[in-house]
Amino acid sequence: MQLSREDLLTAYRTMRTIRDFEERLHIEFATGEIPGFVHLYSGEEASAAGICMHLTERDHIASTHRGHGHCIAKGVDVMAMMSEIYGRKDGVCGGKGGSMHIAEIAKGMLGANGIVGGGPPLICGAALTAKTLKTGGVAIAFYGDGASNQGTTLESLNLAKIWNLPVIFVCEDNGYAEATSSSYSVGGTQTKRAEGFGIPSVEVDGHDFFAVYDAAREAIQRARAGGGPSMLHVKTYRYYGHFEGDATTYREPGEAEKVRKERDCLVGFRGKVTEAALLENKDLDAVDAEIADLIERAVKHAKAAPLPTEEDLLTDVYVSY
Amino acid sequence: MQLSREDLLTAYRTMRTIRDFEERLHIEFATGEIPGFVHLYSGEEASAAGICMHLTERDHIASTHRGHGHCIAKGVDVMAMMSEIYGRKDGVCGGKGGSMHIAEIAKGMLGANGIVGGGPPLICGAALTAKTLKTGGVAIAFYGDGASNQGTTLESLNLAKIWNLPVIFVCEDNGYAEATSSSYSVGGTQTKRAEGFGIPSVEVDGHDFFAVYDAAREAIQRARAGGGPSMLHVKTYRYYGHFEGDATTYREPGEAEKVRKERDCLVGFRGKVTEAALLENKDLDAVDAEIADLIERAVKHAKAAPLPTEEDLLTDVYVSY
Amino acid sequence: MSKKSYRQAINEAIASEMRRDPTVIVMGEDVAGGAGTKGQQDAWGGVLGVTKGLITEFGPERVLDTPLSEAGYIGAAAGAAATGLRPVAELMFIDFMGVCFDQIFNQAAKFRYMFGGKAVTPLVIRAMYGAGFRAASQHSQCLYPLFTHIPGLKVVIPSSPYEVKGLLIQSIRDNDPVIFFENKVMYDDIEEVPDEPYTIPFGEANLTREGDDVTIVAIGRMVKMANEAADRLEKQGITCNVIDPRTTSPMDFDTILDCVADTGRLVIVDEASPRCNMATDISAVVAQEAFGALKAPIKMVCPPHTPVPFAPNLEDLFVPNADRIEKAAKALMNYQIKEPA
Amino acid sequence: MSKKSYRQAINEAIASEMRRDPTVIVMGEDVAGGAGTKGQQDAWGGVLGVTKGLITEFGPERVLDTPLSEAGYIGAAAGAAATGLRPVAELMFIDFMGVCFDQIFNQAAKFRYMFGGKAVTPLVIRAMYGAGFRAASQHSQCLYPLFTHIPGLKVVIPSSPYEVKGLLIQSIRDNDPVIFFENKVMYDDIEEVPDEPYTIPFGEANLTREGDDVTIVAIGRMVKMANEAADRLEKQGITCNVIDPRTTSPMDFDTILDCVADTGRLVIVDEASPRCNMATDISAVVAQEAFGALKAPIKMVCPPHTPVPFAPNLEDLFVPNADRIEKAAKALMNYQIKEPA
Ligand SMILES: Cc1ncc(C[n+]2csc(CCOP(=O)(O)OP(=O)(O)O)c2C)c(N)n1
Ligand SMILES: Cc1ncc(C[n+]2csc(CCOP(=O)(O)OP(=O)(O)O)c2C)c(N)n1
Ligand SMILES: [Mg+2]
Ligand SMILES: [Mg+2]
Repeated sequence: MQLSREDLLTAYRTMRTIRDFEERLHIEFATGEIPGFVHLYSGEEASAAGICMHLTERDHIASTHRGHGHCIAKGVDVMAMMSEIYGRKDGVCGGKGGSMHIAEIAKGMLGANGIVGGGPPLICGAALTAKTLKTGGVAIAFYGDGASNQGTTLESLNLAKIWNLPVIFVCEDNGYAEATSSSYSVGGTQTKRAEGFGIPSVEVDGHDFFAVYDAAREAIQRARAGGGPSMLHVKTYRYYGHFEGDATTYREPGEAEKVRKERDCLVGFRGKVTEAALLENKDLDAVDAEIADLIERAVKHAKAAPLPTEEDLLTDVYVSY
Repeated sequence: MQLSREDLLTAYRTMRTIRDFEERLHIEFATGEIPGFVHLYSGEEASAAGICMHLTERDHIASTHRGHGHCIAKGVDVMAMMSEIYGRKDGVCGGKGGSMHIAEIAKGMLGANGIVGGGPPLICGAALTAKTLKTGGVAIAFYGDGASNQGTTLESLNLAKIWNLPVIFVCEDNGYAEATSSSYSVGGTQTKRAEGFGIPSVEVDGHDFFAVYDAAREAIQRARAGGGPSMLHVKTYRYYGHFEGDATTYREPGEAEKVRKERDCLVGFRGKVTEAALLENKDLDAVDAEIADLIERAVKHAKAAPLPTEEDLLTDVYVSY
Repeated sequence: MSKKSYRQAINEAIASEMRRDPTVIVMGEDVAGGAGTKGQQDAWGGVLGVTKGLITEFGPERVLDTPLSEAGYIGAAAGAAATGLRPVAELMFIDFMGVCFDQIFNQAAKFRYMFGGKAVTPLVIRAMYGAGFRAASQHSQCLYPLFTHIPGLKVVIPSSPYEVKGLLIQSIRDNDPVIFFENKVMYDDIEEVPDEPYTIPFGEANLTREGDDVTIVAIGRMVKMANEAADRLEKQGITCNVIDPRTTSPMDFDTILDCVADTGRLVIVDEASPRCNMATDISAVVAQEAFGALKAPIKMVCPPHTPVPFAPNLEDLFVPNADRIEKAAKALMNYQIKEPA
Repeated sequence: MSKKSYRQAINEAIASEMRRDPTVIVMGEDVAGGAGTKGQQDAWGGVLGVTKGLITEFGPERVLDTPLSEAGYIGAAAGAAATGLRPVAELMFIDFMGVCFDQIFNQAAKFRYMFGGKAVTPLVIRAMYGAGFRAASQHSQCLYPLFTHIPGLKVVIPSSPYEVKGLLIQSIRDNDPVIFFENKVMYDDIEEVPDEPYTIPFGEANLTREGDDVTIVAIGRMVKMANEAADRLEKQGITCNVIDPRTTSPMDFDTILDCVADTGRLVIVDEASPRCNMATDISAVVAQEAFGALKAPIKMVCPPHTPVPFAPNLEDLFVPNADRIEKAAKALMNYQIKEPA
């Protein structure tokens, strides 16, 4: 833990923002006002936060259908995200993308993705840009345990290796792909797969911000120094269903509640930093209040914001046509 | 070596047939009479022969663009193959497939394939049929070092593992994918990749019929006994270019000649079996003569055989339409 | 006979064929759900519950949850079909075809031709298609024109619960690879559906209503929209044929040409992107084969050439509707042939 | 200005853009060749030698040989394009699109729309298409209708050495994803091609010849066939417009409609499979927009609905040719409008 007080507050703020954003969406979705598919990241916050803490705007990330957390950690505006999820014109994608396609390339966020395994090839491209133009940037592919079985993901491991690209593959293994256990769908292990392609890999406790942060630092430093790709197998858990509306009957009763109680990343973080006297409870409480207010404003704003107009249907297909 | 005299002659006959078939095509192609792309298997014979010796018609193989050797080893009629390569109506595919699509499903030969990596998913399907219908059959996916980087191949390793399918993945690594060295294109190693998916694997000298034969026996026995997939990394070499017409300037001068001289599978086989007094040179010479005659007849026949007729253009698209 | 949903009709079709033929198997992502978990097995029955209960009746050897590897398992379904099984593979959303298209169009579709007529590949791929679910650009496409383009594939697009049962049973019994399109906003549609198995043959269009003035051809869910428009037009004294082709490959052009010979006016309604879609396909055949019968231009009612937008109001503007069909038909009624200069 | 092959014209186009703009890179399987070997580097320059010499001039950092992983590297090209490079990625044969289509049609094509206009993806994918090479079913397809169907993609099909250079330079400078179709049997075609760089704008058809009787629209290599047919027809007193649309997305429908307004007769020649192809696409727009001008049915000259056969005599029967075009045009000249009953 060589993090400054400011860093620690930033880390906590990121995780808290993600958590509150998702918990609120969980409630709002139930009212029927939010259109489409929504996949919540609650429970996995330490992964996005611990990794993106090392990044700046010259670095790129590619995300998944479960993308809100990565977006927030990479600095996409929370108000504009919320508007997007409500399909509003002032959403970060003008209301045309929605939850599954939130993106902001200028911030280095190459998009959530409705196609599982869609991100890893794209992130190899971002890494190639960084390498070719010598920007010093790195590129992070977030993907799930399910996505680890997609050919696109596996090809990307090899591509990044043989081109020696500054990519970090972050397998966020929350134990499930939809209603299927990773114990069923994943032959072998994530770390051995990476090693099969000659890529150094490590398993990380995804409930522990500091574990993720440390593992990411090493991998990102290696990538920035020209040492090529790495892979982190982040063991984590999603508190809610695959998407909102999923009854999660494939879980043991009480399973999610148990993880939430015993291994929550926010609780764990608070415990560690207050015990070590790095921060006080009141510092963290202040962040909580700040974020509660932000999310409240974001939802209010999004609900009241205007929809896109009829002309918007036809714009943004091409730069020119 | 627990092979009977008969078995040894069969093994030699298979390798000799493949060799002569390919060497003759090399000559015939140069005359311009053979249409399309032709990829020769000369040099790799021990792989197809050593593996297919263990198979019967209930077992399936999926092959590649470099498929003649696998076809012959799996028992497809040599006359009908030659006719196919000349585009004749009495070709094994009626002249509609050609070299890249030779197939005979009734013989368990699911096709050469113009799409690199096309075969492994298909062979998982053949294995699933065997498992579901309890035929006792196994299924072999032949694929190259280049194909080992295709997502389809990698997904198939996982699929076969988690469904516990009777598949043997045979990576025929001849050192090149077109003009690209496998040392450039393959991150990690083939055996470690398989292990990454939890699949037992072994590296085998593909110039040595007996090494291939023994490794295949073990893997096939395991598969037949319900032990799931295995992978063999067969190190081999192609004597000719990627396709006929390739000047192979990406090789060191003399490279192919050296392998042919020092590690040829037919020469090696002859040496071993005669030294061990299992067969005499004259037994093998008799096979040579027999095959020389067969290939001569096949080419003569193919050249004289009629082309498909105009109506053939429109048939065989659907069973019914 | 009783009222059944589109969803239930599909489920019954698969179940009855699995009972009849032990070589029929089902596979896909979470077609059962719960594999390897400590919770409920058959937890999902597919993402929208369509295959629920099958694993309970037929067991995990015939109802296979797959890893998230469409190229792998769709290819495996093709290989299984060519070697003795009759797989019904689910590709969840047709939008995912981009990761496994090769196994469909270069492998399964071409086996028979490439192998000189020696292959038989009784493969069914079920997939959801269409807009209206607020599922945005990567989960709302139609894409059936891409499959219709490919020789060797059959393409089925059922427009109601009755249709979906008969066409799916036919698909499973068929000996060629079939791509079966289910409209995701129609799963709760309800109509009378026989309990017993029945088949609807491929390549025979359904003339869902007859009229004298305009022929409307509509695809999938658009059949409902077309009939709604025809209702309205009838009140204005304009009567329509409404044709549901049922299958776009094979396509029953004869019925369309016959109807156009009678009405001389044709509107085609297609929810797919407008370039090289079914509307252009049908229009072109009519313009070639029934030109002499045409009294007016052929009108196409399609979405714009854009991805499917997320915002609900934009998505509603995107999808063709009864208004636009009505307007197109009326425009044809008002068309005056000008003498060429 | 000097005589150059289609192959050389492509090579020059890429080289000149690489000189002009350091963000232009090339990638693909063996676009150089020899990677990791002990022999010659730049051993291939692509499977038919089109990119030969580029690595020598621009080095391995800008000319990247790829592993056999199309989804991986085409996706990487899309990601690189969205982050500041201008990749020219080679997909060898367009037939291989089935393993990487997702990265093209769901990713690159939709970035801009899904991301609310904030993405710019200057990606070029070059690929060989077409029959006539005796390369059989999986190496001979056209498939451009599939790409034309997808909003967000541009589709370019150059018909000669002059065209290919100007259109490729335009493609590389263009800010949208472009699928660039090269006809594999045209690489040795030769004509006058300027040495200096020049561009040909998208969406402007080339009226390769003018006439009064019949308008022929032809795609890619079919432009040559159409002009051959027009030569023959001219000797018989029938004069033709022959239109090369150059790009099918955007498509210059205006030029086609103008020509049809003049001639009243239209033949469309398309080498792609006949269902939902460019012939149907063009026909449908004309039947909708220029119906009043038509004096006869719209004729489509296309291959049959079959995979491409291997046997040379069958393949020659498969591909449209000047004979069939000539016959179609004459049929239109002889067409008599019958009074509708
Ligand atoms: C190519 C593709 N196949 C299937 C789906 C449907 N789908 C969406 S999310 C998902 C499960 C993903 O699991 P995982 O990668 O573990 O991510 P998680 O949802 O657990 O975050 C599936 C199957 C899809 N969107 N894209
Ligand atoms: C999907 C796909 N990509 C590219 C090609 C072109 N191609 C044909 S063979 C080949 C190299 C294959 O290398 P490998 O798998 O090692 O087999 P080998 O030729 O050495 O037997 C390539 C790139 C193809 N046919 N299919
Ligand atoms: Mg997961
Ligand atoms: Mg090889």
